[in-house]
Amino acid sequence: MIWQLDLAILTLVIVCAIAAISVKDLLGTAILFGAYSFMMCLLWSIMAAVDVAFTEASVGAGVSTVFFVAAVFRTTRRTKD
Amino acid sequence: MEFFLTHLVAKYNFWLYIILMMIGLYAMIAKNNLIKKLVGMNIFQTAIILFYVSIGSKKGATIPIIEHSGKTVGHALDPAHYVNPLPHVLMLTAIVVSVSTFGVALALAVKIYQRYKTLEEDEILTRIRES
Amino acid sequence: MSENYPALLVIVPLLSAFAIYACSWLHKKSCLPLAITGLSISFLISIGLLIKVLHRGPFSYHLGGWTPPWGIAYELDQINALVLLAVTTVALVNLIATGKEIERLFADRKGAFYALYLLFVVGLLGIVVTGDLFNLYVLLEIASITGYSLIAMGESARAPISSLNYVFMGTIGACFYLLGVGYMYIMTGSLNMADVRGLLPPLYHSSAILAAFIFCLVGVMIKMGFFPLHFWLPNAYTYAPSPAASLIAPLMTKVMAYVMIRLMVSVFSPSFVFSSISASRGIVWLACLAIIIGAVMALSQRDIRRMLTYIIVSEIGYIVGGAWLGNATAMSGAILHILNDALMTLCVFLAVGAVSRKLGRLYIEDLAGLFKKMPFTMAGFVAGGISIIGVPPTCGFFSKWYLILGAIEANNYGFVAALIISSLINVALFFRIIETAFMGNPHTAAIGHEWTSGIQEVSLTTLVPLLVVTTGLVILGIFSGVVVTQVIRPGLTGVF
Amino acid sequence: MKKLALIIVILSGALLLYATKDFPPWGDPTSPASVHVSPRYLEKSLEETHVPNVVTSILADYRGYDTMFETTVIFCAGVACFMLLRKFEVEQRDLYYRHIPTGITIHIKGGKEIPSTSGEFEKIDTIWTPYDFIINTVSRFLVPFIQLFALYVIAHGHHSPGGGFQGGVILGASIIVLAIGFNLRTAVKRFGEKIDGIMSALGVFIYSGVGALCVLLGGQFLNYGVIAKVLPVGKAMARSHGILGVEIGVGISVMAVMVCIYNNVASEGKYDEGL
Repeated sequence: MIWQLDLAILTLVIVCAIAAISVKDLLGTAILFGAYSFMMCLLWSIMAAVDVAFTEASVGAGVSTVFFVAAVFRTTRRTKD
Repeated sequence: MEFFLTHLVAKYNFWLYIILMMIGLYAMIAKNNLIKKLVGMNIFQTAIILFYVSIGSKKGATIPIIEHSGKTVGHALDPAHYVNPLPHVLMLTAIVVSVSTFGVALALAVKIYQRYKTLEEDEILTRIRES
Repeated sequence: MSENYPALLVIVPLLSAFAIYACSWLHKKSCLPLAITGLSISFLISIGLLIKVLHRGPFSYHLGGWTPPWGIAYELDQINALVLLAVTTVALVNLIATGKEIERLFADRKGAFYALYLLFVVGLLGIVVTGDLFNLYVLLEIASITGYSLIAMGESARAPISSLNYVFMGTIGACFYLLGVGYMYIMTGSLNMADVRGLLPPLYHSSAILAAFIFCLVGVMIKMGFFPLHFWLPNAYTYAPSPAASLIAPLMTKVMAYVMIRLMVSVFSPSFVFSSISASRGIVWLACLAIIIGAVMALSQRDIRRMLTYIIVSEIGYIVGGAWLGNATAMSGAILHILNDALMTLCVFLAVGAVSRKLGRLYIEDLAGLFKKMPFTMAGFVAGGISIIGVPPTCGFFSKWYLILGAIEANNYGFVAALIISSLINVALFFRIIETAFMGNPHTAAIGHEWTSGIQEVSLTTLVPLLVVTTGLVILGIFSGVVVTQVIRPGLTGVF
Repeated sequence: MKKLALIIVILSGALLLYATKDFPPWGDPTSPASVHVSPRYLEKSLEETHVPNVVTSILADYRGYDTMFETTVIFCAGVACFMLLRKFEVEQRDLYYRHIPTGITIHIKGGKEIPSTSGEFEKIDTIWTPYDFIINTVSRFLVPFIQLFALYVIAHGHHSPGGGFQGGVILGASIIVLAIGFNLRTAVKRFGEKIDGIMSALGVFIYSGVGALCVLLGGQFLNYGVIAKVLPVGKAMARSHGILGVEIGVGISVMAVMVCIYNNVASEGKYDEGL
């Protein structure tokens, strides 16, 4: 494991998580949430959990982001917080 | 201080999952928008998955796919060379569960929006009180 | 075949759920018969299992042929065989009673409704019978996801929002449980309940195991609506469609209460639960608070179904309090109360569902004069009410009796007082309703429904199951001594 | 509310930190989790199931019962989305058509339709019209490759990361790509709602059916070893085939459910126009 890479990804995960819940546009939340999932997937592949990483890449970063965007499209992008 | 540092470094993955989990929990309690709460819920779930995956890791071990030539394993297999596969299996299930919950919750959010034309919790509550 | 009963118990309704959903696209009429067949087979198997357990004693079933802790095992003992029987009975009776209502409310999506109904039952059966901590989590999520969607189908505009709140609370609960299991796994390396029980004693002093226990407990308590964490429950159960309400309200909270007892008894040992944690007295006090506050909140409601949901909060207080008093009498009272409460809640919810089908909404004043119009339905409702109050021939009395005996044995007079106070409040509650229904004049009711002269009962398919449940209340009451001495006590040997 | 949330969060964080104290250090090969149950899987998986990917063999065999319910959870989500959102009654509203040869858009008020037999007109979405030649062509070319990759992931799950679940999601994604690149109607025409519903039930039915087959052959539920009685292979190889069977079931079910959730959420259950 390369610890510099690990540290960078750990930081990015936390940044993405905070950004996803604080950005004031739900479409932005959707994309940041996808990025968060993808960072998580990288973290797991570093920890040698390849199957989990594969699933997270296809489900968390892929399909659930699509569902999310579809739901935002059908509801609203507006959010107060 | 020395002790604290070694403690911190040895278990930093366990600390990270706590931070993520608390971010998720905070979003679920404090946010007003239903979709934001949903994102918080998902972060909460992923944090637990991260915790489980951290349980499974071993220093200096490789992915849990066994090297083999043809049908038999040539040498006696040392479990310490491979990471613990059981938490991975459990977390595959947990990821699936979280995406199912996410799908159902999004469907509910769409249904709520059809009725109230908003996703803010306080606005929905005022609308309920008015009717 | 009979050695495969534990698996078939869960698999038969599961397979019929899939068949029903496929059928809903091909041949809609066969949905209800399929559902009833699946649940009936499951009901018969649960009777068979109870008999087998009484004859042979506890046994386990290894799924996939792998011995635990490597594979998943089903553990059957006297107590969970009894709870399984209660779950299948309630599900079957409710399906027969509300089948027509489901066909009417969800004509275009009844296949989906029946499939979710059966999957909910599958989830609960699996939760009760499983011997694996993680398997319990997966089944818990099945029961929850189906529960969320069944609740959200209510006619009221508030159904989806209360269901979404339930999603948030339910997910936090399930995640806490999962986290607790993770803590146990990191400390012991096993997921099988019996194996974990064997590995835990040297670790009882460690903070991680304490945290694991707290997280599992909090997670389960959120799911069962125990007092400070109950605020999702009244809304969710009030706005659910009536066929789903009379399924979910009797079963979900009771099964979660059983899970709590199982965690206390067969994962952690009672010596750890009751002595290492001095909090057990605190939880009993919290349960007293739950009983009183539930009863008082119930008294302040006008909507009858909402009132009943607060009664559920109070009944959960009985069960939790009984389980944490820490002696065998109170524990058997709590387990007996799980069964009784499932039956009583089913009885009152069925009656209320039948009435609200006629009237639309259901406030107390709407019941005026209903005895003249729907005598049998109201008789069922009154019987359920009497049992909730705890009047002797009905079963509610006996479980309260054991709870009070256990509380006296544990020298906890506060709990005795709480039980008596809540019974008195329930008397006030139900006699107010009975008085309105008996004395009032049906024409003064301030709703749009116009009564014509004569008796207007609901259809026989609803009425017969309701009367069966009503007689069941009395029969269970008469035989509760037998149930406790022959079934529950042998199941608790070696625990206390 | 925010202050209360902060207090709750800090309290539970402190409890979690307190519990971390007794954990074995991260990555410790002698921690209980690494020495108690899991070594047996690593040592025996190849011998007992002929599956080198230990995650797959645990997922579908040792703990196959969990995975069956995992697939059931997915199925529940699909059925729940269908039940919550699907609207069968068609409401009258304005329609938009494009005249293909000239590219002129026609707006028809009052819900009258142009019969689909006249090949010159094409129905387009009201809110958003995703008509782009490049996107259409690229997504059409992508679909077969995505599906091929998905089939590889399902079939090769024994030897590499992957398996029924991931493959099923990718298969579902190929249909969703079609729905996004063209429009929802095209995707629904290719992969209809009825087929989708039946397939989602069929997949889980295959899984539990394989398990029930084992009961009929005299073993415990999901004990694939007894399949050796009907297939001309050894016991370990029979387990491997059983795993392949259930993975195919998982793939079918997951694909159908992903498409079902997407269609219902994106079109609010009307199945006419989506994202």
